[in-house]
Amino acid sequence: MRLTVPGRLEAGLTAADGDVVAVIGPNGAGKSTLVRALAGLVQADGHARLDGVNLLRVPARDRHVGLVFQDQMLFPHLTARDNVAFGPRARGVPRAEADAAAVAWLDRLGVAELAGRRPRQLSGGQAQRVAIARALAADPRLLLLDEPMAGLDVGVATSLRLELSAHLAEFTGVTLLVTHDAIDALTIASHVLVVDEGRVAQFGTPLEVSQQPATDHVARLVGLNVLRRGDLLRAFSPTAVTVDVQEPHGSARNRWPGRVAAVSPHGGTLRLVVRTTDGPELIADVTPAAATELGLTPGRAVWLSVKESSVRSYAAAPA
Amino acid sequence: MRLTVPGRLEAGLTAADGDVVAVIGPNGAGKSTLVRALAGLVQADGHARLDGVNLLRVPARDRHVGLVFQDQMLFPHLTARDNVAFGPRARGVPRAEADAAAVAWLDRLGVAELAGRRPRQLSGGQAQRVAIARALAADPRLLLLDEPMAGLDVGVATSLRLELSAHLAEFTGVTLLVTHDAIDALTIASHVLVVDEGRVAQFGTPLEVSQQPATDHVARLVGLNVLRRGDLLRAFSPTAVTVDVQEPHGSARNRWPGRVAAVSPHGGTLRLVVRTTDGPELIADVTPAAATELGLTPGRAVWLSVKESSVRSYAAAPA
Amino acid sequence: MRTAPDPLGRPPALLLVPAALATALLVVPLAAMVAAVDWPGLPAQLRSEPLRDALWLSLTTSTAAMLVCLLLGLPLAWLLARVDFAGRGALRALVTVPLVLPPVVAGVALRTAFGRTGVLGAPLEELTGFSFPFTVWGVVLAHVFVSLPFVVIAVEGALRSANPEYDAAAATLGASRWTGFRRVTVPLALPGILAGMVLGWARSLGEFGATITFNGNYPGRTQTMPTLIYVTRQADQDAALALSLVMLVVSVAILVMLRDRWLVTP
Amino acid sequence: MRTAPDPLGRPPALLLVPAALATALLVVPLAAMVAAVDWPGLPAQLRSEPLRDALWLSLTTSTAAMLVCLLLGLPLAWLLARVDFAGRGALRALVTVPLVLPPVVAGVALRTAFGRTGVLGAPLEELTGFSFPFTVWGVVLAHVFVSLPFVVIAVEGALRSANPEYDAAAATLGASRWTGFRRVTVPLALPGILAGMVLGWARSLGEFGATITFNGNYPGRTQTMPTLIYVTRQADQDAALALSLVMLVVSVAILVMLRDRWLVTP
Repeated sequence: MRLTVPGRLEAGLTAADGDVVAVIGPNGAGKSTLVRALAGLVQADGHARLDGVNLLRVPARDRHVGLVFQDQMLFPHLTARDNVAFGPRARGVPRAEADAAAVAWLDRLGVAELAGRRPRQLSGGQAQRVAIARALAADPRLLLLDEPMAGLDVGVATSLRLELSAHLAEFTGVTLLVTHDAIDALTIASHVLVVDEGRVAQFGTPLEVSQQPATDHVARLVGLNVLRRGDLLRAFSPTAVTVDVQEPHGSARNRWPGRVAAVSPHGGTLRLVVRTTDGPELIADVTPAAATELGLTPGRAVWLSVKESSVRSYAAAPA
Repeated sequence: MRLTVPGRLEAGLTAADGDVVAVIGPNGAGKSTLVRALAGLVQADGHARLDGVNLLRVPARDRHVGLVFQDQMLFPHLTARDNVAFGPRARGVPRAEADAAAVAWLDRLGVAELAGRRPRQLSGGQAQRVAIARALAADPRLLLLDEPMAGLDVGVATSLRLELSAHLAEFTGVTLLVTHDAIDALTIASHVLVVDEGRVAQFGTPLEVSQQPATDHVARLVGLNVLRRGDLLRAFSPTAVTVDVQEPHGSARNRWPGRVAAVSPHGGTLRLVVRTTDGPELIADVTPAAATELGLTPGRAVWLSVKESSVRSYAAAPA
Repeated sequence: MRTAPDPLGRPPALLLVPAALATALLVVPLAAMVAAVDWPGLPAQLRSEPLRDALWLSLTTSTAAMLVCLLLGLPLAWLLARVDFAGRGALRALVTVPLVLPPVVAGVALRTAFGRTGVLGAPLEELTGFSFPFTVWGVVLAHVFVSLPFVVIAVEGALRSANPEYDAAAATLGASRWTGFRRVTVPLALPGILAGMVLGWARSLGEFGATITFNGNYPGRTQTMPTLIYVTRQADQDAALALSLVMLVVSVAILVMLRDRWLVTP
Repeated sequence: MRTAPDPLGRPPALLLVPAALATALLVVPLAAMVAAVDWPGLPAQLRSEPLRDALWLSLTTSTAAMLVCLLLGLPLAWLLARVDFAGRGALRALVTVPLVLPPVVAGVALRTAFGRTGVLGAPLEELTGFSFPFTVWGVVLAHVFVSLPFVVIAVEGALRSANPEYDAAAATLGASRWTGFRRVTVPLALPGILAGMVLGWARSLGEFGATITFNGNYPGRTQTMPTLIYVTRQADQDAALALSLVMLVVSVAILVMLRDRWLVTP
């Protein structure tokens, strides 16, 4: 699949039936554009072949692409059942049959008892379940989820994530899951597509992407420092960073002067965000004891260093 | 100070000149209501004594309270200078004098060269600096900042945080800083006010609040597990939690069965979110090696345990 | 909160005084009119044949005009609100011209088009023997011409304020544009569509200039309420007041129907 | 994107056909009117004294009415948009009654209030010797009564769409309500306020029913353009067409002025 939305996005990727591709990247990187182009709501050039048919030549209504919108977009004047039955009925399924199918889908998503409610009577998590049921009931071959967990409470998101993961495992088509949350990308997806500035920055398994992040954004998401040196990217963990208040004399060849920008608790340690004099912002984890001893408060001038043995180097992924 | 906004907020706190009070709490807890009540934009009962005057009896325009809005609310038809000069001019300062004062304030905030620009020509961080200058130029005795870092890029927020911390240290009045970010609360503030469901859940120094969080929300913010047992709260770090796939036979008396809800990288470790069978959601940090060995993927049934010696018990703060 | 003092301070007299004057200017004439009505004689006036004829004509022609406006105006409003095509701005401009056109000019325009010697009127009469002017159908035509732009603009606004993402959702679920229009777009915009229809009806009911210019003033055929009031205002003031009172009551009733859109403080 | 096929599919004929009919119904009469104008004779028509008198009267009275509407209407609109007081809904209802009231009824109401024997008109004449009906001032009064609700509703909408948080920001900076109104509220809503004034001006210019009912039809004093068109439509069709053309040109010019609010596709 390769598609271009002029001025906004250029992307290529391949996925097999059953794959769940997480799409991550900063705001405005083109994640939603990708989804909307595949759904047929935005014009795109190129080709997106699905079962031998080029989707991009087919109008939205005939694509058989299920789209779960970020804010659900459940029809507010229809009950949950009628929302889910909308897809089958639009394709000519008789009313009774469509209603039965809708209730069955609501049941699979665990919200059958809410069939008679209207969207405004549903909580965020319930509405998202109905929205997923509505997309699946239309029998899509490609399922697109646009930040399905956004705007939900943490607890609700967590249980929805669990269920979604189970449903996607059953789903036989290809799934694209847009998310801004590393947890989604790394726990649900079989592949991760990193989009940045309208291009694909990285495409690989969750493990590859989390261990060798190609962009700053992903590095932050998975909690690593990443620096570029020529064509190489060099990643190291914040726990591997040593913090000194004077220039260190040790063997560490990677050292940066800078100032503490922020301090926050991070598990049992304190996480420093240090703005280095030369440019990049680095994160370093120190023990509370060390922080007190060195007086590491915001504004403090420090030296960071990291041993070469703690740095993983890898080729920057071609865009 | 004690004030009540019927149906929305009930709060009491005391602060001395020079104090910076961070106000944290979940969305909808009443943080913004507190700020707006003090600024005079929402009616409130009670009293808020400042320099011996009860603010709540004075109309908004005479309170001498500076408010930095979440989305800045810079007057879009005025230049940055005219925005900052608005306060002095509204109080009758002659135009030339007000303009000079405005430029001086913009200079202190490091944006003097933008004096002639209109708000739409400013970046988020620049606009927020102008908004802070505008609030300070009106010579407030109480400064209210409503999520001043919200909506800014991480890098911009970090440098603004540094500067803001310096300016607040110079400011002689009382500052209330509403934030949803633990970093702000713990690095800038001298006191932290935790608001939950329209009431004060905790009031103390950043250290007290981060070590003995009284609410789940704060516990999550600082990365601790907190459980309530009668009148006691019991906090423990996620690193102190042991994860087993079978019921443990060790000495740990605190044990919970549950299922892994999510796994995410967290510094050098993996952070599990476990939904326990009995109810609370707990977080546990494990090494990547252990995670692989035990097969800790979402949905996996696990036992969590924590040694009593790792648990800090303290009295639940009275609301 | 309603009775609490305004947190931003008392409104200044510089604004309160003109606002009070404006209110007085709008309210006093209506109050004076209601006071001037000959209440004891009112029942007899209301039973008079000219009034009943004119009222019946006004109600039927306005209702017919409203239905035509819905039938033609809703699709046009939908086209303007939901379909992206070259010349959309020009089409909206054309549609809104009659909105600011003086009604008398509208009457003249209708006459040149549908009059007995008009561009369309002449062939129409030759073919069918039927012509619009000075008939009930002419009244309906004048009402439609004057009300249609109101209905289109109001309904377009209603359609625009319904999120087009719902249409997109319907399309991804396999709905054709017609299905989406019928099952999603119209139901979601229904309150606004109804309000637009009521507005159009009210506009028709009060229409005077285009109707009298196009159709003259024939009792029982083209004499609507406004025309009758105009004719009787000099000769029989009591009758004119009685007729005006009826129209005022209807206007207030319309406002009550539209109150959810205009009168409720958001 | 504009010329690309619509991603949701082609609009169905069931909607396109009525939309086309609606457009034709609105456009054909105007086109017919423009075509019927006696172009060679037009310059002479435009130089005729009655036309120049009526046009001048229409322009001056409409402009005067617009200024009065601004002076009285802006404070009232502000009150409705920005101040929370008991009875706000009722006040807005009162203000909007003349919006749906037939203009002829408005004329009758003005007559009972400001006529020579009216509630206010009689004492006014006794004290000053001045009375409104059948004078230029009567025309202005009729225009104001009919246009003021339009201006108030349009300006209130403009004020509402400007974020009231800016007023709150001004208050926290020490501004009184008057300062906030002058330096923040009005500048922010200025485009909408101007559009409301243009709308009110157009409404005044086309006003026929209330003016003729209240003021009759005296050339040079109360004979505005619509009245003149009405009077000449039978006797001198060419003159009526020439006059109508002038009004059509003015209407189109007004639309061009308002294009940013109505004609641009958002």
